[in-house]
Amino acid sequence: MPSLAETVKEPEQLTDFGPPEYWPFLPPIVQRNYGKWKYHEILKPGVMVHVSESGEKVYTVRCGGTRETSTTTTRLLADLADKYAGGYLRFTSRNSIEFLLDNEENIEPLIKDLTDEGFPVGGMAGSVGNMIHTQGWLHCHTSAGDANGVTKAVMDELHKYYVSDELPAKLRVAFACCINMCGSVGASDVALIALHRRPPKVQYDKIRSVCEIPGTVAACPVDAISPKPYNGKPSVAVNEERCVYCGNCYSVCPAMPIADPLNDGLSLWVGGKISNARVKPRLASLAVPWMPNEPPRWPTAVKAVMTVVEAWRKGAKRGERVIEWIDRIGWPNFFKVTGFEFTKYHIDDYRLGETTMNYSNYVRL
Amino acid sequence: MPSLAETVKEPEQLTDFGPPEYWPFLPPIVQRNYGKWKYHEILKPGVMVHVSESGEKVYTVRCGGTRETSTTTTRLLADLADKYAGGYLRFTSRNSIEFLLDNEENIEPLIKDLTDEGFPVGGMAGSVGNMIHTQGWLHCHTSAGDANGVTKAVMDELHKYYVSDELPAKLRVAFACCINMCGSVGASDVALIALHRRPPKVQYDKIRSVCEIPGTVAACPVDAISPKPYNGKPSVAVNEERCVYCGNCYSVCPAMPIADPLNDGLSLWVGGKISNARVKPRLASLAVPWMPNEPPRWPTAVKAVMTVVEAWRKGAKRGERVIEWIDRIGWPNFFKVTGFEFTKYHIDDYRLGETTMNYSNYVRL
Amino acid sequence: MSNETAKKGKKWETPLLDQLKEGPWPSFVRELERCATTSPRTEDLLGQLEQSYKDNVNHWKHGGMAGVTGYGTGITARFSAMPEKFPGCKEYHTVRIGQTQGYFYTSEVLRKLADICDKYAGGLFDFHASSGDIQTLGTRTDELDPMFAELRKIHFDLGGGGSGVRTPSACIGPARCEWAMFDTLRACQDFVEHYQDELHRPMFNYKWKTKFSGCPNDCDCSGVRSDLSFVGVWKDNIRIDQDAVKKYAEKMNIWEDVIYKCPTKCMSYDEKNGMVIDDSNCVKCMHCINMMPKALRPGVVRGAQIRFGGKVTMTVGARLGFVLVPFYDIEKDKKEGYPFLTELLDRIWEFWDENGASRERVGELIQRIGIGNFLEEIGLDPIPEMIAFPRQNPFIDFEEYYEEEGEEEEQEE
Amino acid sequence: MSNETAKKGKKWETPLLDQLKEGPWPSFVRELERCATTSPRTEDLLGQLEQSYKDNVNHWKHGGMAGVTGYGTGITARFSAMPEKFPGCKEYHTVRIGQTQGYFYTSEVLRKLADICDKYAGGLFDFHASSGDIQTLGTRTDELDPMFAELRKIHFDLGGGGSGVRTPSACIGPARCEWAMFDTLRACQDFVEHYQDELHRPMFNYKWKTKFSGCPNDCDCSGVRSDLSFVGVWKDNIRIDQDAVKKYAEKMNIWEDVIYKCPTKCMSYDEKNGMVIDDSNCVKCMHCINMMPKALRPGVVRGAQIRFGGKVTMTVGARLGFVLVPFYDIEKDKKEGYPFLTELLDRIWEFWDENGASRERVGELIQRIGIGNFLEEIGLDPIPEMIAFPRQNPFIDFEEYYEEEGEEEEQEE
Ligand code: SRM
Ligand code: SRM
Ligand code: SRM
Ligand code: SRM
Ligand code: SF4
Ligand code: SF4
Ligand code: SF4
Ligand code: SF4
Ligand code: SF4
Ligand code: SF4
Ligand code: SF4
Ligand code: SF4
Repeated sequence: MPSLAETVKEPEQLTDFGPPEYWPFLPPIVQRNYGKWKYHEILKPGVMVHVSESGEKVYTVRCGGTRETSTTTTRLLADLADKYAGGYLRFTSRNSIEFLLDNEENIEPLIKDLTDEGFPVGGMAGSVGNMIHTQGWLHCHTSAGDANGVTKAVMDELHKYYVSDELPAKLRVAFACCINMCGSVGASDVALIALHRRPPKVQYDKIRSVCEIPGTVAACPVDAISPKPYNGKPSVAVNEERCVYCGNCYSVCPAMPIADPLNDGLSLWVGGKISNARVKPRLASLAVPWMPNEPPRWPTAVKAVMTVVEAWRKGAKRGERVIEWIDRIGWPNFFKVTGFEFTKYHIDDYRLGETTMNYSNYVRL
Repeated sequence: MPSLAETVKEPEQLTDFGPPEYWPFLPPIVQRNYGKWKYHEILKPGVMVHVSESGEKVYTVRCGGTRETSTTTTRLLADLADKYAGGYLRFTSRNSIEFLLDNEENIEPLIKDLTDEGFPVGGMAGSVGNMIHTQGWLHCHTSAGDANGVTKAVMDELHKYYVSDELPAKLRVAFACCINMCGSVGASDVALIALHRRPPKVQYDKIRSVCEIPGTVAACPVDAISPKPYNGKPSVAVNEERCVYCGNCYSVCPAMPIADPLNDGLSLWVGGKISNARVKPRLASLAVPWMPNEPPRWPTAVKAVMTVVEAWRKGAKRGERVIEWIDRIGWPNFFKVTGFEFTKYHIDDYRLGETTMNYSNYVRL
Repeated sequence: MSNETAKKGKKWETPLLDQLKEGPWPSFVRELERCATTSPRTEDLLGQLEQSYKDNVNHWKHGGMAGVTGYGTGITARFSAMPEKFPGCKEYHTVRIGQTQGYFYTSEVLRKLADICDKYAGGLFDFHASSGDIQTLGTRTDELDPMFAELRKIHFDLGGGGSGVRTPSACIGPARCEWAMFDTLRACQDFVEHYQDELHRPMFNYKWKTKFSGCPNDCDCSGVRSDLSFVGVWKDNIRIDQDAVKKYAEKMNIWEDVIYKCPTKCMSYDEKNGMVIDDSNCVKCMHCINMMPKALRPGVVRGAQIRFGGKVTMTVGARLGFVLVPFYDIEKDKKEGYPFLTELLDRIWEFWDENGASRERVGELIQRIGIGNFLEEIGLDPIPEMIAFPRQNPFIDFEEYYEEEGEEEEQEE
Repeated sequence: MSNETAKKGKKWETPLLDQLKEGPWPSFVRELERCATTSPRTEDLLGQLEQSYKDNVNHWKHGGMAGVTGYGTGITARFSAMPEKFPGCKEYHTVRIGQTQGYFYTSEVLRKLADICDKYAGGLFDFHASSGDIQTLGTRTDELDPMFAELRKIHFDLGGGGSGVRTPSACIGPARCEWAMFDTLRACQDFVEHYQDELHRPMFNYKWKTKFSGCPNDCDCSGVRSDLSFVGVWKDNIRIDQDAVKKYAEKMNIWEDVIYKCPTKCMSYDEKNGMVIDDSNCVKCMHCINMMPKALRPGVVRGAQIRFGGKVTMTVGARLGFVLVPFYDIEKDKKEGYPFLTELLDRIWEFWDENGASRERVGELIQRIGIGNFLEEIGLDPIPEMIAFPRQNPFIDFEEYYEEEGEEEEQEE
């Protein structure tokens, strides 16, 4: 391992020097075989080997963690990297942690240490990846639910599918704490999204001083906000019939708070897909419009997630992602096997809604 | 055959008695086997047999004609019905003519007589059906081209595919003389639609007396019309940048004429489908945005139709309708093999246009 | 009256139209000429059409009014924009005559219609116009009532028009097709008889079209060209004649021609098991049955699917019909006098009447105000069969929210 | 400064959060507690979070400002709404630190980062935040400049934020993946170095995200989560090792698992001919290659596809990226200093600047004004690869029409 001094030098510019050059952070075996990989094989849950055209092999051990990582844990991971992986490690695009080993014999001891420290090893091939999530109540002012708590509760149930490799296909689960969707939820196999469902309450006394009225009016996607003086001063009125609780007005204007303990809740979405394999990328569709926020473990939402996962696991053919399974059995059957109620809210009535109807005689009877 | 007196009695009500009961018009063999047909077989171009569960067989001979039919020709068809089909005949939903024979031996003599009178026999299975068309210059005030003339010119070329059975699948061709599309063109395999492409000219002197201004303004799908006084009297102005030449303003207001000898022309559309077989019903897509009106035989438009038909005939696999062929080879190849130019006009920029983009990495390179 | 005597010489030179007498397909110009020999007005029509061929533009006036006494529809009034030059076209109206279901005629009735068309019109028919009507072309305003009196004698009534129920139509159905899952001709006839008033005295916001096809092949184009579409469908299993399947297997590649093309891939075939269909996943597309009519037949529990909201271009763009009722037991409803259908239509029309704008087809309206709201109003449950997939955006218009007791006080804390 | 000494006893009872320490998955509550032992502010964060768990609502104030001198972005300012009760959270800002490409680190640099995070923040990281940055949580406004000075020493710069270029990210690419069709890490690094100013001093209408995936498996989610997506792709034929195919054939059903699932059904397999692929119809979906990595390999003529306009919900609904450039020879462009890419972006950004509204992502803008017009402005030809199918409606906005000479006079005849 190169010393820190070698890898990162203090930049010459005071600002705008950009992230450190990545090359020195690549393990030497990666540097030697960069761009020369020939094929890979999954050896067992959480372990794979990549074989280079040069004949060299690199073994990857992957484990799950919490994305919110303490410095203590960071140092612990660093120690494991030193012990088994020449001082290198990486994170995946879904917040798992990977150790790249040039020595096959380090696999089992590393797995043992990781397991002892509580890190589940797995998350490859027919398994669930680590759950992508956002900030939630921990840090975000617009959140309609907590991210870390829901994620933990869901992953406790999905743990068994992370450490094994028995799902029909890859499973991507995600959480977003408001419809800004800071992450992958819009195209996840299964996603929970926290929603408001009560119109914002205009703070008439405050709005004039802290918000720009025309900008606030313009922020509403459904024209539910109109300028309306209050006690002779400029303010706005919200048409409650029209409001779809998106919170965009609050994003631009703090005097339109929308968070509400009784009405903020979680919605469930299914069938998103990012890869191009077999079928085109797709956005996820609504499965359950609203479930209550139930800290600390959100049992209703967790159960809903597991209902989908188990129905898919049992019903899907090998290799079928969630959306491929649903497309094969049809949405009516999806609602039948999951027991979720189909409501008018499932029928898209937004801008492009009419493109989502069944314009054919295709029905399973 | 029952006498006319038996089949149609003068109705008791003076109005609103509805169309005559159809039963007496059904040939006796049809009456006997109504709802009992078991299967059918295409025997040769334009001839098929339907076999009943009773064992009876009815032979259908189909021929093409002009939808605009003179009384002379009507009587001629009546004579043939008497001679070969017990005095019965029917028309198809695409304006072909069918004789239902209970006697197999009448098939060939009937075909001979039809052929002698200039009626092409065919139009079944892997052939082109009769072309559906509208009124055109013959009768409609909103027409942007002639229907009968274009149809005749196209069908002269397609005649060979009507009297044979060698196309990859059914081929449905249609014509509409304006975008009101009185007929099947929106979902045809190949369609020609006459279009305007010049904004309406407001007849300022006339508009106030013959049109309702607010209704005229509201008729425009792209908000190109606004109220604007002319010489102090109510009138409207047209935003030429916005106008998409749809003619809807003219439909509601005669003082907005839009027909224009230089700018009215024909557009070509492909890939519509009505049946549910294999793939869902689909609307046709734009292939050529504009070709000149070229009476009497519209060579450019006819050639464009034949370009598609021949490319499909050569490129399609057995059983592939036009859209299935295009879906398999991809739209880029469709434009390549037909030589049609792809322009910005092909990219949908209307209401739901954004749903028509390629949201994937699927490209043939 | 139009029983004028034919002129000897040709009144109009038609060098352009003459070129449309060439070629193998039957020529409409010949048809017009045939009419012209006995009908001077159609002779003028030929002249005016030739004029259009020269000028690249039609020569008709915009709209105009004409009708049969007692009817609000059925006539398309048409006045020439060049009446001096072509006096025969001055009034050249179209009469829409309701066709027989399935377009079946006897030679005798056709001759009778031809006589009327010669006497009161330009000797020219449309067999048939695009909604299904027989049309005659070339009647003058003052001939309309007498012409109708003649039509009435042979029990032919006027077709639809304007903002009302239009002439419905049906595929040939059980008359000659083994796949008719309900009696399309009877259903269409019952429908048109029931809605005579809505057909002949328009009172809707815009037109309403209805078409009946006996199976999902949709030979009557109902799913793409009508506001209300009936398409026959079965509920139980496809009936398989395994011996016949074997015979097909000898002449075609069952996997390539049939099975791979099944939209839900719910079939399989091998010599041992023969054809196996997972009917629970069959979406009734008809393909396999179309390919092997002797071996595969639709099931026997039959009804119709109701698709809804189809229409063409103006002004929001064309729409196909979407599934409103996945399985409608039309035979049962018929026996009881169609209570389900008529009540459904009452509710839909009431809703359209109350909420629709002028010249807004019902499909445009419900999309504008939301399918969910529409369903609530007409008393149908939202079901996933109606959609291709559930919404992909979170802009959900929940109708209610929870309130804490006495919370109003805090509101402006 | 945050190197406070740890409190002995527990400052806040957290009975609700404690329940999230149960269960097999690692617990973020334990992580927070680990931080809390050395960081009083994170101890208060625990307390405030417990409060949210009780109240069912977050306790942060709306927005607020804080930053590093010289930068317009990189910090998410966050102020507690209950600063009296939880003084440690009064200012609890997030620092976005640009990650290394591919998220590769040495243990040493991680320890150094940890030291800084303990000293100037709440001891809490996000590895990684959703756009790709490392985030530290819990810095106070007055600590931002000193913290940056420390980060600067180990060459870590701030990430993006606000209405500008956001921190781009890349899949692991050639570092460990056999399918990387271009050098994702290098491309991403070059990109972020080139656009430092656009990253750190926002001047756009709204955010701009860029992601790089080495192949259409899109492990970096570029097609669904970035305005500008690069996805590696090949142009020539899939390389087939027929012997290896045979071996796969022994353990899997090639027809069922591979061939039937090819989206264009352009493959076939039998023992005699082995695997045959009609590459002219291959849409590079990766499926067959994914299934048989030892037997099938992408071709060798490689580049990237540029997809464009992806983004999430607000306010028109989420959009995926569509194909803007079907094949971009990125290696060649790189060699020349990226003239194609940088000029393209200049034109796009100029266009966005001139035509876009505030908080309007570029994908929303171009849809609003029409893709065709957009393409004209940025100098790309419209090509059918960009669309799923051509328009199905006739509302074509032709840009010009023919005029007869001297026709103006007739206009109002
Ligand atoms: C490490 C990582 C890239 C990185 O830069 O960090 C990665 C690595 C690999 N991906 Fe991936 N993918 C990674 C995120 C993704 C994502 C993005 C995401 O999940 O957010 C996707 C898109 C998911 C989607 O479609 O919704 C993704 C879709 C794929 C696919 C396509 C799967 C499919 O059939 O739809 C493959 C191919 C396969 O697995 O057969 C694939 C294949 C692979 C291979 C086999 C590539 C290789 O030869 O090295 C790697 C190991 C796969 C495995 O985990 O089973 N990778 N892969 C990411 C690991 C995330 C994690 O911790 O779980
Ligand atoms: C006579 C007619 C019904 C009528 O009430 O008049 C009819 C009759 C039959 N149709 Fe049809 N179809 C008729 C219009 C249609 C239409 C509507 C149209 O063309 O405007 C369609 C939808 C076309 C489309 O999808 O765009 C139609 C789509 C079908 C199909 C599905 C074809 C497909 O694979 O997409 C079949 C099945 C088949 O042919 O295998 C079918 C099959 C049949 C069968 C075999 C049904 C039967 O067993 O009797 C009949 C003879 C077929 C033939 O002509 O090859 N018929 N058929 C119509 C003849 C029109 C004509 O003159 O050409
Ligand atoms: C005669 C006929 C065409 C033909 O040659 O066969 C016809 C002729 C006219 N149609 Fe039509 N339509 C005819 C079937 C159709 C069809 C096809 C169908 O019914 O299956 C359609 C498309 C289906 C639909 O309605 O969605 C059709 C869609 C229109 C429209 C557009 C309606 C819309 O909602 O966008 C108009 C415009 C209007 O109503 O103002 C229209 C308007 C007209 C008018 C009345 C012109 C006008 O601006 O008022 C045409 C009179 C022509 C003339 O002078 O003879 N016609 N019209 C068809 C009716 C005869 C019949 O009763 O059988
Ligand atoms: C930190 C991070 C979430 C996380 O926990 O990882 C984040 C956090 C916030 N995002 Fe985000 N976004 C983050 C990645 C994303 C992503 C994912 C991505 O970049 O791939 C998206 C969806 C992709 C996209 O942009 O289309 C995303 C879409 C939004 C939006 C909606 C943007 C839109 O066009 O609709 C907002 C709303 C806004 O900008 O006003 C938003 C706004 C915010 C704000 C700044 C809240 C606000 O109202 O201003 C959040 C601050 C949270 C906090 O207090 O800590 N964030 N945000 C991610 C950025 C860290 C990083 O630099 O790596
Ligand atoms: S999803 Fe919403 S609440 Fe969650 S971090 Fe992003 S902006 Fe904040
Ligand atoms: S929450 Fe959204 S829909 Fe409701 S008023 Fe605010 S911006 Fe409009
Ligand atoms: S398509 Fe247009 S021009 Fe032709 S008949 Fe119908 S309304 Fe008239
Ligand atoms: S032709 Fe159509 S787009 Fe043009 S002004 Fe008239 S209604 Fe509007
Ligand atoms: S729609 Fe079906 S039932 Fe009717 S004629 Fe066509 S194939 Fe037969
Ligand atoms: S009818 Fe269509 S969906 Fe049903 S089994 Fe046959 S091919 Fe498949
Ligand atoms: S996107 Fe492709 S190249 Fe990049 S890691 Fe995933 S599979 Fe490999
Ligand atoms: S990459 Fe995809 S499209 Fe190409 S041959 Fe393989 S499966 Fe078919």
